[in-house]
Amino acid sequence: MMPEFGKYTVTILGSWGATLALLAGLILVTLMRGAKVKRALKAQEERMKTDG
Amino acid sequence: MTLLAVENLTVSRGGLAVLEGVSFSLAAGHALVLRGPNGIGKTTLLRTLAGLQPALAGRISMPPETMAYAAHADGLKATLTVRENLQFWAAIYATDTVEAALDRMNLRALEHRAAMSLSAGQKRRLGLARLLVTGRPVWVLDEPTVSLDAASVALFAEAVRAHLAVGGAALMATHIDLGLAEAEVLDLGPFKARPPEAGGHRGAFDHDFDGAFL
Amino acid sequence: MSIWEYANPVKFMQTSGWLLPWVVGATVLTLVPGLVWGFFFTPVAAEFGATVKVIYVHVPAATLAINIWVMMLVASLIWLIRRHHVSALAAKAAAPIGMVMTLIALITGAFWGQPMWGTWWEWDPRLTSFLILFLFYLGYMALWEAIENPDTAADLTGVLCLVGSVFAVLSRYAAIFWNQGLHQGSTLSLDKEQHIADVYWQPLVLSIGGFGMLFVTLLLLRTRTEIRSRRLKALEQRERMA
Amino acid sequence: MIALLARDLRLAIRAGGGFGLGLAFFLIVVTLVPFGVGPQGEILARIASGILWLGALLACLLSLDRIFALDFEDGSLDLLATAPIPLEAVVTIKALAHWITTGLPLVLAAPLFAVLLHLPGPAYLWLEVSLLLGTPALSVLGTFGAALTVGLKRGGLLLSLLVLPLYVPTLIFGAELVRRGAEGMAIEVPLTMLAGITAATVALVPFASAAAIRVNLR
Repeated sequence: MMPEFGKYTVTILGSWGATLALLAGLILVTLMRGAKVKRALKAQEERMKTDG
Repeated sequence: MTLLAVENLTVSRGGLAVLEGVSFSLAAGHALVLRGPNGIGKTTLLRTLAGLQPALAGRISMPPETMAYAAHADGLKATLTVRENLQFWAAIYATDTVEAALDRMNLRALEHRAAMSLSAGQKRRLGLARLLVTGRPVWVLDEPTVSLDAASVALFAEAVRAHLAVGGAALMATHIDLGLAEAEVLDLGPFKARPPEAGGHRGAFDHDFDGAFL
Repeated sequence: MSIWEYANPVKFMQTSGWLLPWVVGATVLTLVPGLVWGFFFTPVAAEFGATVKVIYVHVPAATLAINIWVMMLVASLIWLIRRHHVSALAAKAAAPIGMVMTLIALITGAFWGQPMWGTWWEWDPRLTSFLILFLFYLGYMALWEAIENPDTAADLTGVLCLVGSVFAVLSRYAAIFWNQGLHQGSTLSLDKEQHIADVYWQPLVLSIGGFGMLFVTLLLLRTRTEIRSRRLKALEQRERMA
Repeated sequence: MIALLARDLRLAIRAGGGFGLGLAFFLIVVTLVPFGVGPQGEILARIASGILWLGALLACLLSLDRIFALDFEDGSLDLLATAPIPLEAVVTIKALAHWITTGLPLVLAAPLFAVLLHLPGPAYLWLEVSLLLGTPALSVLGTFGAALTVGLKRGGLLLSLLVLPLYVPTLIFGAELVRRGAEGMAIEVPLTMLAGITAATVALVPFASAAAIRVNLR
């Protein structure tokens, strides 16, 4: 199934690999920070509600 | 003659209202002392009056070019002499009163000293002399007597009195005694902004959130 | 019903929350086929050999890198003129995506340059411009991080974005002038669109669309996070004041 | 406004290092380059114009964070912002004072340093022209960066990160003007571009700087 790249294997796999890794990293960071902020905001709102 | 009138002013620090509904007026020959504990928003109010930050609500009416503002820091250049410091501000305000200011503030003997070699009291006198050379009638002073000893405070009070006597006015924020018995006092405590829950002003960002957040 | 209604954070949170699953779906439905098509099912070009497969990541990333900056410029202008917080936060949210896209364009460009020019890096005007754009992204993000007060940060980064945009364009022309004649015709991007046969062009369009949808998804997610973070800051501040 | 300029220049002289420090830094850069690339005259002659421009640019960068920082700390900036002169004029004067204390000495000293780098004869004229036309833009853009970072602790590094990309067009056209001038090639394009960028920068960027100061004082 894997296409044949000949002498360009490094070029193609390298650029695709780097791209996918960077995109995955960006998505991961986005989701993790999103979850963290969401949790923190919820905790803060709960606290302010109970405090008055 | 009213030099400065403030109506229903709301001022904010860091996007959050700190004082609201502040109203007062200041006439020529009068002094007004703003009192309140640290953090109540005295500095914020004065900076708003000086035009350094926008007011959230309310009105400030004042004829143009009437106010001279002095912050905690005197804005003096340590390496310039007393005279050079004053000459600079006189040039900026296009006035010609350096000599008079030196005499009035009793700085004649120090005029060629560098500002860095002055004592705290002398520096404050130089700061007041700076206000004199601006030629502006309304002095807005933030903690003018901080770090001054009793004698210097008395000297300060005298300088303010002299300014009032020639038709000036002074608005001062402080939490210590200024030795100006005749000055009116406005306690800022009652103007502390209500929290948004109690119907107080909400910050520009909070304003967009109605009630609970999602 | 005005478009500015969506500048209200609550309205934005509601709408974006409703929109998000659809946008994610659209991203998966364009990005995955686009990339799979480009990677597995495109023939080897006579001129470039198999390296033609790089364009399916390189070109979309490069296109986005520029367009995200333009979007940030528009968002900054809206903030500076109309004071809509969501706009400023969207610009903030977009910057890291733009930076990553620029980085992808640079890295894939280097991988492609290696067999084409025999070197990993060439001071080609286009590559140079992207390097400068990368620096602009870094500076913009660093300024956001450095300033405590969110409204001050929004104002200052907005002004920086404005001035930076002018100088980014100037740098682009300066770089072209600076290195003209040395590598003429050796650029690798969309200039050759018209020469690219449909068999390469169709998956490329799909990839660009996929990257674009990915940007929209990430932008929505990140803007929602920034709004929450801004709200959190406001609440903490209010608590301190009380 | 002349008073402001006079004050800033006087402060720079009294504080010491105002004029000298940038020049000394420039000299050090020029001295270190041959250690890095080797003493061969023909190599140095080829890169001289670039090194001189880069050295000028870095020397200029060195003193940027002081443009507003001192006035901010001692409260003068608040007072200047409430004074009856427009803040746009204040930042322009500040940039001018920075140029006189940093840019102008570099322009004057550059031919001396060029000797150290074997700059070819015909290039001297163009070196002077390019620096004279280009360094004002460096000061004005630096003032913008300083205005953005005025309230920040540890703003120095950030300032460099913000300002250096803005310097790219000026650097490219400035160095290119010297190189082309030295080789007797056509110089109209870099000359007009350099002058145009400086003119537009001096005319427009002060508005952005003043806006940034206002935001930072708020």
